[in-house]
Amino acid sequence: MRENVVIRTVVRMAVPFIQLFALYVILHGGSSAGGGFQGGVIFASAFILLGIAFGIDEARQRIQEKAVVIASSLGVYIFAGIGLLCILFGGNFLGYAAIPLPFDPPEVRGLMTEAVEVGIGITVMAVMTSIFYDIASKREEE
Amino acid sequence: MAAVQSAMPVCAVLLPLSAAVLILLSRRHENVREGWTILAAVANFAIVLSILPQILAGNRVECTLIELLPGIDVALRVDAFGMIFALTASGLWVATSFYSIGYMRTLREHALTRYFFSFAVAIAAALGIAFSANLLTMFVFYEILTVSTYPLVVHTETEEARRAGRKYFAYLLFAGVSFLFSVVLTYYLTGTTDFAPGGFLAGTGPVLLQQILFVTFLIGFAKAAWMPMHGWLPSAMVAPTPVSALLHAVAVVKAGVFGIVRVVCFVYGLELTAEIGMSTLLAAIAAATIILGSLFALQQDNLKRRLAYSTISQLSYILLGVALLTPMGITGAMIHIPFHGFMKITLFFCAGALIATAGKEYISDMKGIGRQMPVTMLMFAIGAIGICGLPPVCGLITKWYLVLGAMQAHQLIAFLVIITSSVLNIFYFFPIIHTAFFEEPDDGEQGVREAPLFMLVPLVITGVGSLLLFLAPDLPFLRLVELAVGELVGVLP
Amino acid sequence: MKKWALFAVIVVGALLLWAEGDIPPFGDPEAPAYNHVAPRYIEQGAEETGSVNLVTGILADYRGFDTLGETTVIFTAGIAVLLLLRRGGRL
Amino acid sequence: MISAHFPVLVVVLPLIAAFTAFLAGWADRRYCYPIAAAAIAVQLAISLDILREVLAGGTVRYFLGNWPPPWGIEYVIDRLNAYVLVILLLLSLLCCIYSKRSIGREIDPEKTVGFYVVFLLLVAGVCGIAVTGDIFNLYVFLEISSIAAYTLVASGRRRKGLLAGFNYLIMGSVSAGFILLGIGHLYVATGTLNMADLARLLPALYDSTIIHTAFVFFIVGLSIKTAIFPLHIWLPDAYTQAPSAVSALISTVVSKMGVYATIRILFSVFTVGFIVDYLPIMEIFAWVAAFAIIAGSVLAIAQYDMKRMLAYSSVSQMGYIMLGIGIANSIAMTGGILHILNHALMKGCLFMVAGAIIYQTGLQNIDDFKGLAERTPCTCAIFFIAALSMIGIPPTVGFMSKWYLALGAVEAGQWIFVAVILASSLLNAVYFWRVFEYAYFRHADADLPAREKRELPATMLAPMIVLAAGCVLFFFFVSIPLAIIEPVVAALLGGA
Amino acid sequence: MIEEFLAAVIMRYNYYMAVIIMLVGLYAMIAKSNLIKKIIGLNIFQTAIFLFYISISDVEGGTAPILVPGADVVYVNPLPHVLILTAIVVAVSTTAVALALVIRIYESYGSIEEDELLELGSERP
Repeated sequence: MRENVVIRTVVRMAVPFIQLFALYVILHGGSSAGGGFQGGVIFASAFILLGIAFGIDEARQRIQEKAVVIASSLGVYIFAGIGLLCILFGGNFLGYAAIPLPFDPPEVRGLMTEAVEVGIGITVMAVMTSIFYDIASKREEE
Repeated sequence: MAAVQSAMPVCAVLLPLSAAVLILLSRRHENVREGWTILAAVANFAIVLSILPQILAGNRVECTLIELLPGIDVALRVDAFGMIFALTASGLWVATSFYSIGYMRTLREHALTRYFFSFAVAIAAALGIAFSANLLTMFVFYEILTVSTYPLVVHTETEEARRAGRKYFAYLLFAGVSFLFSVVLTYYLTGTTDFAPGGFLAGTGPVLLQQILFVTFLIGFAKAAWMPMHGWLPSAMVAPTPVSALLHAVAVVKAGVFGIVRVVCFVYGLELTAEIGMSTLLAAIAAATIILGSLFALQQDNLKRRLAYSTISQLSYILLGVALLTPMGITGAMIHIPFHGFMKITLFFCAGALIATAGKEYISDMKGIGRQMPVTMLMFAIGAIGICGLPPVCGLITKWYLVLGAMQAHQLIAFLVIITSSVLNIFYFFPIIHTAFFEEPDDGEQGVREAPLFMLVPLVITGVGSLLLFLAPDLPFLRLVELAVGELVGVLP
Repeated sequence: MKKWALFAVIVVGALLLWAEGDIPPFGDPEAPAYNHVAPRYIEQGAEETGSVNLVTGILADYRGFDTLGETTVIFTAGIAVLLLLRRGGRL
Repeated sequence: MISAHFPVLVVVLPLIAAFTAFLAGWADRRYCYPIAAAAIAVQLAISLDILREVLAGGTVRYFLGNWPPPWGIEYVIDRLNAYVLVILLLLSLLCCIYSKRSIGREIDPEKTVGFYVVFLLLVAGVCGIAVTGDIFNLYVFLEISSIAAYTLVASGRRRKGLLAGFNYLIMGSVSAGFILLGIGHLYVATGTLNMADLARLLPALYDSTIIHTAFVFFIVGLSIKTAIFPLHIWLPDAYTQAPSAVSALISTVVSKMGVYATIRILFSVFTVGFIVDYLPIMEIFAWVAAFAIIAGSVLAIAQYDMKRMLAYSSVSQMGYIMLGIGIANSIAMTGGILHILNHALMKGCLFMVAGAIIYQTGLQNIDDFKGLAERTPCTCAIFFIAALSMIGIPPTVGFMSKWYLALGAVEAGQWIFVAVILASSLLNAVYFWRVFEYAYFRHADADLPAREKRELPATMLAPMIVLAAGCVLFFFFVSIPLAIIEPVVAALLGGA
Repeated sequence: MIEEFLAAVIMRYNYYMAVIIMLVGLYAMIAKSNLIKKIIGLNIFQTAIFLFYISISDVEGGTAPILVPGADVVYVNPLPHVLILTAIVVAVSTTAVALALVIRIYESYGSIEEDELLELGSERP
């Protein structure tokens, strides 16, 4: 791809806003339209946009494998970890109310819902990015 | 009649099995391996003998292993009838073990570990059949017998052997399926499969179903080689001769006949068999097989094949005896199991000796062989005379009882069949003796000597045994038969 | 293949068209789907789960385990693509 | 008490192990195998405890998130679940152990990590299906295991595996779509997703076409997953082209899970009242199954590739299970459900044997098996036992299935089914005996160069021996599974 | 009679639309030889199922199930939304795996037409 300054500049400017919006969507899942899946995909779209603008192979090199591995595991860890935490505090799996926080049960539940959404968001973001780059990057013939 | 609990029947079945394992483990040392075979054979015979006094005293020896299904145990029970078969099989196994070693070593056969392994398993299965207390246990051992004898049939690994093996397996597996169906149906009708003298099937299910069941049972016992389910037996003669001798003249085919007798006497009961008209069917099949088997035997030039058809014919004596449904007939049938075993194994041993030492398989090649191998051919003559039913060999006793039975039942046709068949037997056996002793050998056929002692001694023993059984038939077989028939007759009308 | 496809489509189509006749009309407030489990979600959902967005509330709380499964599906897909496509590297 | 949470832990544990294996594998790919094996072993222990508890105290229920059904998701473990769960995990563990060395030749080394992660996810998926009491939850876990299965099938080095995986994926997705539609229709009609709740609500709606449609969608969808005869087309390629450990895994674990789901949907959601009394569905089912038994066996006879032959044999064996369920009297169903265990033992063992032969000699075509028994005596002996079991010759478990199915068919007066069951064992004998004859009673062609022969590693041999021993032992101790199965059957049929 | 029938159809037009789209997808999935087109068919099929689910949730005059405090409004059924969110994720995942497979197939066979692939067989050229 020929370098196109306009595109690259616009992308560079847009990416932080997309990421911010993604965070908003993730974190506001409980109180308005949104949630971890939606936010995670939006977040991934920022990386995908970077890839399209700067060349996929180049962008791929920048996204470290380590980060993808850790992020995708981290998200599900958060989710499952919260579930197990509930067991630890005497509830059933994912019975958020059991977690002893100084709030009313519904508030605890709401809070935990947000936490879970963050976990979902991280995994979705990492996996979507990873899938996109795996599929899109040109690989040498076998 | 008391039932004695004892582990001995289980030992009798497990001993050959453990011998099989030991054979497998010592596959690298042939003397050790064959030592196990002989040891197991002798020990096994001893175990069976140790049960004998109990049986002769009129008791039953029982042993229940585990409950397999509701109402069905894997259970062993030794009664007089089972004892007859077990005694025959385990006794002749001793002779055959020695003979096998001589025969296989003379011919330098391969894969002997597999051979002795399968042989031991087959004997275990035969004993299991003899001691089975119910149909399911019998079926289990039946299938084991089928599977374990297959490697013996295909032993030579030639294309012919494989074809024979396929035929063998196809027949017997089909029969096994039919047997299984019969067991299932019996269980469905009665909720049990335990053998009982006088049967337990009476009064259950419509007559048509019982008739169908009888036919599927008969097909299930294709091991009895009744026509037209006999096709596997002549082909199976490609097996090494000891296999033909013990398995296809004693263990396998007798297991089939044994099964039919068991079913007629201990599942249906004589009364029911007569009532649903199945004794006529059985008698017809048996009569046809006796005559046709003899006629087929006449046409064979291959000695083993002639013996095979002779076996087919002789087995149906037993079926005919049972079909007569009279005490004498059944006595003749049961006594024929050991007697025919002794005589036919002698004949096969002789045929094997001819193959192993003289390399002769065809009767037309055997001119004058009796002068070179006098002992072998003498024993052959004894066996042949016995099969024909002439004195002084034990075959006469069978014929005697069968004829008496036929008269008891007022069955002139059965009587005629037995007489005709005896004549046919003479026709197909005496030419062999004539060829062997009285024809001049072809040129350049000198230097054939007697078989090695490993083969000669067993065949002399079985041959002389056939003579002795004529002189003292109640030691112990006739006594056992009397017990068994007494058990059955006690419930006869 | 085309014939088979057409056959399958016709069978499935006929089945569905036949079935949809009994489905409650579009937007029917009397439909069972709206009246058995859903009312509790709508009436008490916000109170019980602390999420004003009922979808999120159900997603992450009432049926949170489905969502864990769902996340796992995504994760599985990620690993699957990685397993199938990536060559070299440490994974 | 932690044991109260076992129902959920049995599913969550492999999930967490999968994530952990992924992380650990990034550090060193040798960590993956022990993590996977340990996780599945612990799961097996947990499932045994669950089984014990279910046998002692009846059905175990677990409310996820403390939400009572039908609002939340509920786990319901009765004897059937526990029984299936133990079988699934046992086979998974054995396949996992077996895979340690067997995948070495079939999968690129750098793919080991992904392989074990996906393996664990598959196990998590099937466990989820086995314990859940919520149909949508069942769908989600079905998808986890399916996606994992597609991937594993395509993970080998053979390029045909890719196509097999793709076709499996397309068929699997259609099936999942149908199941999803079935769930949707049930939801439209009742407004609930909980199985017990559905079973309670459905009888009033039997006349509704929605229910009928939902039923058809479920049956077709599950039949594709289970590979019931005319819908089996994805199966032979998938089983043949997958790496051996995966063949063993999906032929036992994944297919059993499909069978379980079918039983669950038929008997616990629609219940006997619908499938036997209201519509004569089960009769049709039985006929289809009978056809599958024969067709699968006949097709198996026509194969020359060992794994392909086993694959068609699976089609036929699934028919056994379905026939038992289709005849729908207690004896036949006992046979069908018993065959879930038996088939898992036999077919797992046979696929492992096929893999071991490939590992040792590189041979896969039955024509090349001449004289194989001399080169691989152990493998062939194990094959012999498992094959006898498939034919149904005692003393092996295959006989027990045949016995119960035949007895059940006799009791139902369905003589044709009796004939089918008995005939199929003859057909089985034809194709297994061919292998046996080649391996034992033919000599290798003399002009072939002596191929390299490898020793079979203990990690491959041990699972095979365990399964073969199981084939024999469960003949004698068939009362153990029967003690579990008989109440299951009574409960499933009790709704009538 | 016809009017009733038409009314019945029109009252459920959403479901019939979903069915039609579903059939399009199903047909493409089975009949098309190109693997990518099969995947597209799969997606159409799945989307139709989503449509089916989403229309279950609708209630006359209903609004999105995000509570508006104090207002007296009818909310649509949130449960199908949740379910379909899951189903969408599953569909995306399936598509990703399918695409990955197609890429690998193209690499090793050089084609993505099913009939050609079947001819090419298993051995690498």
